[in-house]
Amino acid sequence: MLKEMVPVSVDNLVKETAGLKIAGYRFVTLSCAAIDKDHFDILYHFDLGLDLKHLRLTVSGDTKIPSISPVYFAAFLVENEIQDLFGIFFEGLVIDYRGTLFLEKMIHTPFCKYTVQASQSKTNGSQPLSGSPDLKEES
Amino acid sequence: MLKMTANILRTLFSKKPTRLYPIEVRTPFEIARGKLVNEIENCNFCSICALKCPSQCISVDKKAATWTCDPFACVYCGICVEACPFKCLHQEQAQRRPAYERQILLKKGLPH
Amino acid sequence: MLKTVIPFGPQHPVFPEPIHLTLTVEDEIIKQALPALGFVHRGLETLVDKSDFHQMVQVVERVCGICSMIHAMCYCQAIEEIMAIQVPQRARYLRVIWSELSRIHSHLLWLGLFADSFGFENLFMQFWKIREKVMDIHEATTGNRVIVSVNAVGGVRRDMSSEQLQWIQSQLANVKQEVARLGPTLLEDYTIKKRTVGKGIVSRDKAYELGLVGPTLRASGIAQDVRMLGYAAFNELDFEPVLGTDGDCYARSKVRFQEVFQSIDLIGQAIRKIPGGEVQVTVKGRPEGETVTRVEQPRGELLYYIKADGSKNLDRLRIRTPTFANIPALVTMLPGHWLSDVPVIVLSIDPCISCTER
Amino acid sequence: MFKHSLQKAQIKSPWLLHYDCGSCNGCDIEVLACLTPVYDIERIGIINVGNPMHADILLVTGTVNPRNKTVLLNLYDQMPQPKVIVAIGSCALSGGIFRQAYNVLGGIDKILPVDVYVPGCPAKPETIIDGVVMALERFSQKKW
Repeated sequence: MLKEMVPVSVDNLVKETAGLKIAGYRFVTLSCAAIDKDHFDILYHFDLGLDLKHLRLTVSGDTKIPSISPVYFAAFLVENEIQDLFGIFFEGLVIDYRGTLFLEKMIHTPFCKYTVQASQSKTNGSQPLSGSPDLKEES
Repeated sequence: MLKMTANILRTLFSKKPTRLYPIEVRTPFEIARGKLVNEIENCNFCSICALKCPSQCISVDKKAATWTCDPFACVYCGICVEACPFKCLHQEQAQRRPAYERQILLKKGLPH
Repeated sequence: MLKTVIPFGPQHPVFPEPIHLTLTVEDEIIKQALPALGFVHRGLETLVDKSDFHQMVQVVERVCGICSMIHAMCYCQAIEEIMAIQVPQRARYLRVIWSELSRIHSHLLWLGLFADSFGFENLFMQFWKIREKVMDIHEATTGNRVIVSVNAVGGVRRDMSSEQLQWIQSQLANVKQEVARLGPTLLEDYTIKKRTVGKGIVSRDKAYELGLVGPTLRASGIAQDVRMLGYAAFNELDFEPVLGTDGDCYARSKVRFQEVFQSIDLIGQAIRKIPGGEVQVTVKGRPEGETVTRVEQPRGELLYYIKADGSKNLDRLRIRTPTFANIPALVTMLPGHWLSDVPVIVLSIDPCISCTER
Repeated sequence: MFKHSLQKAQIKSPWLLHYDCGSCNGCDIEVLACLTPVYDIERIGIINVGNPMHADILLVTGTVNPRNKTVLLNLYDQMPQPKVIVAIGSCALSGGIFRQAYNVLGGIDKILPVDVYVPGCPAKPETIIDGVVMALERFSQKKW
């Protein structure tokens, strides 16, 4: 099934990705899947000459994950998407839409089927989701 | 624009590609997937079509012997036609015509 | 100089789809561009909870109407990989033929829209006129014009007779001739070059770093084509990725223009080599496991991540579409250009918003 | 008298506005195909415009979601009276295959009064032309 799967943790995630970038890997995308009520699997896919390499990060829902968008700029879009749809927050995003990339603020974490009912009343301790996307800095 | 001139002249003197639709109606292709029809006499109300339909637009009531389809939710995929064990469902070649009101297809057969 | 923020879209005459850009301009020169999405977001990935894995084929076909065949093919290949199904050889070849047909129709559609974006309406009409021939092939062989609905887990749902294959070949010879006639206009015309050469340049290194895909990447000179992986029957066909060098709008239109001929050639090869036999195998059991599948869409690399837990509904379906990967290019490409170049540059990545937002 | 001839002229040459409300592009390319040489609805006087203030007929494709609902309402409000709405494709009629997705509110008729329903997934250009012609009949009955 999935060859070359490397488990990573929140601490060494950015270091690993930076290493892959130096090794010449191309960023493909992130996939997120809910395992249970508050645990998520995040897969980072990278590509080198049509061979895929995956990093697997398993986190609980309230962990703030360091963003890899300072390393691979293209990751900002998909990290914003996961922030929107799963309610997992990323720290240090280059462009942060604050959960308004796809959705208005009314629906929260619709892709996590375990919490979609529960979170309609409470907001999972998240930041207020309002306003236009804010820009950190131009580089 | 000069490079286009040869093309423009060719188009000007060649046959018109336009299909004059309301005046001339093209014969549809043999396997064109169009309007869904149920020959209710052969229907056994087994509800396989209702289960297989990706759009969930068919509902079957075995007791009352009714077969209902929301033609406005049908996606013309032909899955139900292939799945039907009694071959009572088939698709016509022409598509459904536009309408002013919502429609619902309700067919009543004899209870088995 | 005064900074002005201009909203661009979502309803705009040039784009058939709602795309919204927030442009910060300084005296007609763009300083910053920020895309806003969500106008087409349906959340169809969550439909895996409601539809079983066979019904999802029809749902993923409707991620995008233009490349629906390829979406369904990618999904079916992923399920077949998880369930270890051997697809008949004839079905693999038929998949190649239909997917290349949809590539031709998508590229012709884009070439037309691109011509329209710089105001060359005659060229737009010409390309769309040729495209109708491909649509007729779709309708004659599958029954539908746009969303062809031929894929199923375990093969394809329609077969082609040898007369049909011959007819396709003669039709495509006709298409090839007519497209070739438009070549000099598209590639050598002074006015078109003026609008496209040097606009929206992405350098080779930048393109690789941003993770761009498809013709946008190949126009920058990187030979990355997922068809080289040899899925379906591509391992038995002979082709080379089309490359550009400059990475500007002109190079991107040239790559797509040449890919039309490449696809016609691939279909010709497939028709010559197609074996006989079955086109579909019956599927029993339920998928369990996870996999990542990639195919080459007209717009670039399409990735499906599927996680199945052995029930009739999948656990998670994730679709990464090519436009989603190409949007970061827009953010870096637009600054420094005139406001009036925005439609040309945005269209040059061939945006498909319904793909992006799903 | 003047009004009457104006109305007659408008029916002979209606102007269209097309808005993609979250469709899969299938119906949109079929609407565009109507404008191109093979179907060419300009031969019967129909012109596609980009400005809602110029338009008489609104063609809508796709499902409604909370974000594009406001855009659709804006466009509708900007169109001058009388106006007709033509919903194209299964998604616009009822939500189609996406009815159960979480970000789909349903068909266009939940938001705006739809005058003509054009079925199909995607609707064929022939059906779209039929739908527009039916919309014109409705258009001639509307009050000025």
